[in-house]
Amino acid sequence: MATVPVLIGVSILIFVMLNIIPGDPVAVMMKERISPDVVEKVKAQMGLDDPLIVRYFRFIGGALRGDFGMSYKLNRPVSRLIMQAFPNTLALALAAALVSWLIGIPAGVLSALKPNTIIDRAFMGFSVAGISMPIFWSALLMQYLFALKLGWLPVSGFYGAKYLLMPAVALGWSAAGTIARLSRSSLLDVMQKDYIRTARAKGLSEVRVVVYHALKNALLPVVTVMAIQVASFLSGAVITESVFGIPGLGRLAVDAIRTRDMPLLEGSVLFATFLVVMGNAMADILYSTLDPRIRYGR
Amino acid sequence: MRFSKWLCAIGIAFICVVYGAGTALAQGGVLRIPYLEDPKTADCQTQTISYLLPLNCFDRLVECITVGPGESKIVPGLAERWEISDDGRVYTFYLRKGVFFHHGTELTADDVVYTFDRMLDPNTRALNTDILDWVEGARERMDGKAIYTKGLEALDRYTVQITLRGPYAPFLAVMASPQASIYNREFTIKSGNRFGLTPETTSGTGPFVMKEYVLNDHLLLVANEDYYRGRPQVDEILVRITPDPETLRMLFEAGEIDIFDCDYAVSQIPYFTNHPKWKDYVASSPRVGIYYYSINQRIKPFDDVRVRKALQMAIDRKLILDELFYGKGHLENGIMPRGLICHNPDLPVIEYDPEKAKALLAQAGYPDGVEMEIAQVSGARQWLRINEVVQAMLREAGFKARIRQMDEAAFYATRSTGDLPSYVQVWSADFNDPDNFFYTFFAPKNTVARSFNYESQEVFDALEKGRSLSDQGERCELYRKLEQVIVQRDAAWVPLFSLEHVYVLQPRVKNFVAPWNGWSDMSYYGIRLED
Amino acid sequence: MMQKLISVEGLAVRFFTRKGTVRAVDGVSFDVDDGGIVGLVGESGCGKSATALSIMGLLGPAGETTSGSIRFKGEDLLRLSPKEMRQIRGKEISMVFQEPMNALNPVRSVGEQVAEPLKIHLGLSGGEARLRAIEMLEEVGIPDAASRYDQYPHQFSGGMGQRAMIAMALICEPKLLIADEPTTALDVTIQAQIISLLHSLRERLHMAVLLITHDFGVVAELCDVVNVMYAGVIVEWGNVVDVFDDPLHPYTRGLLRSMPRAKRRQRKLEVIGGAVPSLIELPQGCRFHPRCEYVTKRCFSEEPPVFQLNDDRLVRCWLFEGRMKL
Amino acid sequence: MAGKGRNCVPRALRQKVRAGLWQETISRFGENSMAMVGFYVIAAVAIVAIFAPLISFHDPYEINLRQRLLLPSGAHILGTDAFGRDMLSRIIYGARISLLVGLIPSFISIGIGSAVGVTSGYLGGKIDFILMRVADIVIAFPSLLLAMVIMYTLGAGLSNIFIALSFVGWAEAARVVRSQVLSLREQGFVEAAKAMGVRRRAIMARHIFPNCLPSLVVLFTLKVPEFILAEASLSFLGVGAQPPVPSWGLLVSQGKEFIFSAPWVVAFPGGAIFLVALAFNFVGDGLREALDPYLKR
Repeated sequence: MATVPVLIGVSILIFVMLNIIPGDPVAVMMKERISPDVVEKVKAQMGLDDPLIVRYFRFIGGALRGDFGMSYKLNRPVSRLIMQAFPNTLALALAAALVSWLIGIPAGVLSALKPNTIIDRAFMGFSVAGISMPIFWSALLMQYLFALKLGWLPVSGFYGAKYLLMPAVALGWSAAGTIARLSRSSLLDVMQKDYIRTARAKGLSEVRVVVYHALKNALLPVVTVMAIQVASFLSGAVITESVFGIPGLGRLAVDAIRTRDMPLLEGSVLFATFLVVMGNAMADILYSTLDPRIRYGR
Repeated sequence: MRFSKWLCAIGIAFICVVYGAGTALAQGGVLRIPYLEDPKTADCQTQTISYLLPLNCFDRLVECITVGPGESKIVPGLAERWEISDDGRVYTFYLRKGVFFHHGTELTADDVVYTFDRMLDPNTRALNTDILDWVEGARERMDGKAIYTKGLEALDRYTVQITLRGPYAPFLAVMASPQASIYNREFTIKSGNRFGLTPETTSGTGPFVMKEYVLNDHLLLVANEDYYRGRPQVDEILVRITPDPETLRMLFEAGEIDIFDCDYAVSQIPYFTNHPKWKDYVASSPRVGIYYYSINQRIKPFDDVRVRKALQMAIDRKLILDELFYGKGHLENGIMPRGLICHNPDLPVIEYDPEKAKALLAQAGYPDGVEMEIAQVSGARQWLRINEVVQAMLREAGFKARIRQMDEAAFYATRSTGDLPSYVQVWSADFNDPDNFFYTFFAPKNTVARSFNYESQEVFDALEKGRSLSDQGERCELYRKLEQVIVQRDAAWVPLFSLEHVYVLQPRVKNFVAPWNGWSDMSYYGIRLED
Repeated sequence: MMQKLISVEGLAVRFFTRKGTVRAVDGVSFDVDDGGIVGLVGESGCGKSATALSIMGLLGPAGETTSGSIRFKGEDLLRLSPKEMRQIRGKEISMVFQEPMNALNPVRSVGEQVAEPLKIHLGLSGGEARLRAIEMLEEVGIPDAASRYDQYPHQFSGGMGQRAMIAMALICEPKLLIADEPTTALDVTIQAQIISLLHSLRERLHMAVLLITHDFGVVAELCDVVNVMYAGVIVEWGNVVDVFDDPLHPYTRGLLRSMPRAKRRQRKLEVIGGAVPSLIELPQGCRFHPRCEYVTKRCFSEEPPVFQLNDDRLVRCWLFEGRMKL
Repeated sequence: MAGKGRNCVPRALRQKVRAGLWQETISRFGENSMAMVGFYVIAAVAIVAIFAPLISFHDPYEINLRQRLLLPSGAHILGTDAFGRDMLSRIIYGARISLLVGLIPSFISIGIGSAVGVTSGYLGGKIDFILMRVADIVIAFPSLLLAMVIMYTLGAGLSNIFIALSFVGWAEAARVVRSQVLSLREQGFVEAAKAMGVRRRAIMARHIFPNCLPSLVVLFTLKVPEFILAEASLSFLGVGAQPPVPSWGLLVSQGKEFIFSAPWVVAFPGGAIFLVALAFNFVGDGLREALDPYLKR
């Protein structure tokens, strides 16, 4: 992915769309207590009356210097808002990724080792179930069961590891199916390879064959997906963050759309996009460190 | 194995982040309050949405307190007494001595002058300048033509005098509204544009001091030991921000928060009132607020009074009140709801009569009915619920209504240009005066900005007159007449009902008094916790 | 007379596929003597590899050895538990595969893979195994073995890869090496090197070799005895020299004629017409009859039995009915 | 002569392969019990959706405030919702909406995606670069946010959901197709067609695109549940289908308020989404497996 054109494209896309959408950041700030005089005055003071192009270049000019401006509504510097929200989203994303790997990889591996058996169906079924539920629904059910009925976990909030468990499962499970599918088909593939036969011909136990000879090969493509997946969790955890009250990037971005908060939306989406791009780059790096064929060139 | 090293690294990073992310929450004398949307700032001049922080961290010159269900009274606040000149233009407030801001300096008259001047200063970008519109020189100050406000003057260290450009009867009530909270000059200037955003840059005189503020997560307020009315009963208030109402509900059921506002789940009132665990802990109070449907006279055929009258008659308000709100409220036939001074209980009742509505439509030239739109903020279920039912009712009376959901920003933007079709809303009193209702909806610019487009010089004149009268009886007379003109004669507004505000409390919460006007935000000064 | 190291009797292997049951090996018997080199020759798809995999117990989930016995040092391999079988694989019997590049794990270093059998079979520590593996790599002719130990398969050439495979197979000094087309994927010059390497290693380690190939040339250079296999059965067995000089079975003749020879100047390389039959639906009668030049009426209906011509010559063809010496 | 021969053989071969492809795929698919269960579930839901007016006893839009939140009973098998509307009828009619929400955007996005992918992959050069950068932008943009922004721009409503989801979904299909085209481009039959002087557009449409079909079929099947869930998420955020339209996503997000007092109001539509999404996922996985040999070619 060419980073710069993509980021510029995204920034233009947001800008154009925000200007097509009907809506007024000051009006929505005031909601019911709106006063027409005040709206006019404040908009003029905020420079919202300037032509589109002027506003875009004002924004981009600042962004290039690392200054995304002030959020209209929150009246705080966008960069600080993002840096405050980012660690929370990162924690959620990593935890969710961990969950999706913990569910997806073993499920995929076990399924691949016993293809077309009950074990295969059960494990794949369980991981695919996660991508078959709306997150807010599974979250609601989990909150009801584990927080309210059983009292094992807190309902929501973000004050430590146990608070992270349910959101991580809700989000991670929703991605486990993809990981499981990929691990399964990848491992099935690898198990057909000649070198697996070689390994068996050496008299290795099946466990050693799988663990030492098959898994690393099979998980290489999974690793690539994993890095991209973390990046997409970072940007896509909108609903999980809302339901579990996590002050993260997703909520920031959604609020920004709702309130037509251009600087904040540009800032948060560009940041998220940047993460996705970095996720891709990370995946490449990871892949090449893990795969000697690429590491040492051909 | 390099691969497992990677996994290890990720795992460790994850654990670090998790433990670093927050501190454990203290329990004890902590009142735990849920909040759906972050208040954004404690500075009530620059926001119009949340009164939580102004009501708990700041004080006003005078306070409007709840003296009974839905009843209020204006009492001394930071001003221990005040005088109003005979012509109703000059207000002199005598400040209490020895009131200190949280950061330690004493409140003086200069702070009051500064506070209101700051509001009018265009650089503040204040959103609540309306309340000071009547102060002499306010407009010049707002337009940047003056660098001070002529009508604001500190006579001495503890006396402040506010001069209005004409008599404005509701002014005292306005001074009790949260927007009129008093700031400290020195501290506020020093905090600059970060005032109200962090604990370090927030200082008022109120019963609670802001101690922690994590945006979109929580706020921690601690008791102000030196509060001039005495230390509050609880040690701390923890405000937990949770944007999902069901999550909030579960937090309450799991005992993690103390007060549940049934506005978040109106449908659950019977559940709570019948539940053995909660039924004894349901508090409710009337709310000085009115639910209404707007009518946009710019949109045909609503320029025809017969069509508007038909619309008034086409909604079975009783059924909605009984079924959707479990009868917890009263039908209203005017603009001034129960609890507002000058409320008129003897207004003619608007009867539900779909047949008559049809006849009226036919009379107006629409025998086959009328197409219309009902706008609402998308996903706002309290409105959706009413709209879906009303949509079905209107169909019986010949109105083919389509519900148009718009997101908030589009909704308010469209409304402010006067182009929004009918919508249902509630207006709760900011201060106990009819002006807060009539002027808001029917003043020349406001009637456009709220998409009524009810252009009646008669009404405009009466509104101005009402503001300047000082005799309460005379004012009430005027507003009651005006109400009849608007609702009964011109059918410019469809009154629905006023509702009770229902709260459910954890058993440990004592001394809970629902605020007179039915706001969700309230001062928690008087609440006590028993464990 | 040398002792029999492994004796395969009436071996039958089936693969169960979507299209039907493949009778890949259909009653094969042969022996390998201690220290001997036996060739198993035939076109691809005739069941050679299935025979080898059956011996190794590596047929995979779709394949099954349905009857017969494989006696190795007097023990029937088919009756061993998976665990016992694992102790034989790589230690007593090793196998070298066709394409070294595919048969080596691309993400593990070559040295690790070579040393692995030492660790699991002989319980050597990492350091010991490494030293031993480097020695072995040197022995198979990999220059600078110590530094190449840590290289990955893609850094090896095909020939070097095959040497490494051989090193890996022989590192525990097995009694039997099964070499499945060990030279097919390699250049001609490299082929020769590998063949001579196998030759010399066999001498030194005194092991037996079962060489599976479609290339009579390789057989001629390496083997003592040859089995010609066609469509799941052995059609001719004999001393390499005898078979070469006087091929009996029409299939063997066809194979030999299709082989380029340096010795005599050949006018034209011939090919055997037709293709190996589907092992799912075998032809009635003799399996070779649809392609046979000498086909008789009998060949259509009756499957020929094995005719023994002399002590060390067997053939499965009706042509030799009369010449039976038994 | 050579040209003629080269052209004839691969074409015949190719068609043979394709005729066998679907037959064999169906038979492999039939052996996968999970996939078959999924298939039957989808078929049943589709039938219910098509014959909704014949099946449901009640008008799904009829409000009856006197019969709110009734427990499941003989009269209302799945109970009634907060407006006294029959839940079963709403779920039955909702099946129509939800299937459409799944199928139409999948169809459009894959249609656009494969057009872009084939063009981009086959033509290469500047066009490829530009199209792929556009796809990058769409992929890098957080998808739910993108859908939200589009919904806000266009306004709420079912047809706008189709547009928004299609817009979000096409880029992935484009990438999948492009990478396949890149490898197909080098293959014999394409070379042969080129040598024969077949026009570029015809090569793309008749020779390259059909070979991408197996992976597109799988992608399609897996996109359907994704979009059904996406609609639910949009409804949760308040920009999904318009009430009173009974889309399942809307039913769940409106019903979740009643999880304590009337759990059936949220459980049944949520279960319906789960079941159908799971069914599509199983079918997709089953297809992927059945098509495996063709996907890997």
